[in-house]
Amino acid sequence: MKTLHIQYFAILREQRGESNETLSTESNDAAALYEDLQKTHGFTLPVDRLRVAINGEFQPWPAPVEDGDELVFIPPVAGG
Amino acid sequence: MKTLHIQYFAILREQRGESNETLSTESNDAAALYEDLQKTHGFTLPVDRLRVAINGEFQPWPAPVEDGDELVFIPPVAGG
Amino acid sequence: MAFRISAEPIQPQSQADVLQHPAAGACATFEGWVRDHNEGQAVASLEYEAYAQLAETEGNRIMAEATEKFELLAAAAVHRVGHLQIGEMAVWVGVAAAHRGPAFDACRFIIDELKARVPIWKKEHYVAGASAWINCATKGDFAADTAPPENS
Amino acid sequence: MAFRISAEPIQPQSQADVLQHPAAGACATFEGWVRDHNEGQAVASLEYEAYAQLAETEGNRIMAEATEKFELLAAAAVHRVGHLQIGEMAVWVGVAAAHRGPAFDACRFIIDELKARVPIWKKEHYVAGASAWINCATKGDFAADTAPPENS
Repeated sequence: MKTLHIQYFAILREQRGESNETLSTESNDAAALYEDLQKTHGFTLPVDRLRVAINGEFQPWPAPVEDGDELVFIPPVAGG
Repeated sequence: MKTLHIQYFAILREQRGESNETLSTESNDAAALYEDLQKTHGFTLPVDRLRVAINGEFQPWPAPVEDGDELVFIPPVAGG
Repeated sequence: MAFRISAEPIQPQSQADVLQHPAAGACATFEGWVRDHNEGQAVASLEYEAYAQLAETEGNRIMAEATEKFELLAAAAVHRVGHLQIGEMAVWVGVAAAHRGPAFDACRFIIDELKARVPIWKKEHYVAGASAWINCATKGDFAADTAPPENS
Repeated sequence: MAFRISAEPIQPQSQADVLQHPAAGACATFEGWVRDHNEGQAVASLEYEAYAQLAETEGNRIMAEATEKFELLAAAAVHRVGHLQIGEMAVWVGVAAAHRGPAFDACRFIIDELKARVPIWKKEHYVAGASAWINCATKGDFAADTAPPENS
């Protein structure tokens, strides 16, 4: 089991109803974790429309995770 | 004979030593007039590097002139 | 050559001051403003949210790329977060270069890359009452929280 | 949609105020600054002179062309005349449009056309003491009043 810290922004924050959470998971990568969370929380965006950042940096999917990592799932951006 | 009013700017003003003058001429167009003035005052720019404005509007060469016209010979511009 | 996220209104003049450089002959700026419509819908206001830490990292990476690619003498950019009204400035980009060609090209490169890469999100609030996170649709054009009426 | 000649220093913020428009999502500006070098020579200052009446007529014609060509919501430009020091603003152009593509394109169109068509002249004063009316050379690159030294 790994302990992971997740921050949610924008549409994911609203759909999750929280800005962040700490959870324990058996998932080995961020992609698998997102797909679990998507079922639980009803996130509308499929994983292939997201990017992921781990410990403050973008990482390519499937993005292996380690105990203590800080994850942010990044919905399609829309600055400007 | 026509009476014409000429304004000089930039390099032509400096080479003429005046900002404007009124003169009488037998020239029928601005191109011929410039070539006369060029000889008298030693203007370095040939007529084909100038444009001319008559009564506040650009006119294509040779630019016929009439009594009382206001002429400006326009050296290559360099705004910005 | 800095990009930053600001929760306060952007002051373009104080931003522009950092661009001064004696070898600079050209300064190009871009401002993104909240406009009163999008894709045919009347917009009442916009909310911007950022993952600030990564936004600043990625934004500064873009500034560095632009500086190298276009031989800039100075560059700065700032993106607003929070709830903005029509006419408010959402983003400001300014660059200085010796000549205008690179200045325009760099300014455009920066705003294009900021929009494409930096983790900032925009929620439109429509005059008709609905709202939507832009680019987050899973069907149609919008990921509407509530479906916007067709004639708004 | 106005172009004007100014003998006073340009105040960009007061210029920019005229660009405000509720449908505008993009504002692009260009500023031309007096830089400390040109074509390899160290520049001390610049003198700008205009045939103001025709400059404003032709400048406004350019603004109208840009407004039509790029569907601008607002546009303004001002060109300074007089003796300017390094870092001073010689020209300011600002446009507002719904989207950034037309805003950048229009801003660039305006400055390109202003430089090409408007009767404004520039005399460079070099650090080495010579001076030259730009673009008025009859041989070589400059119409020097006094030949600038080669190594300045």
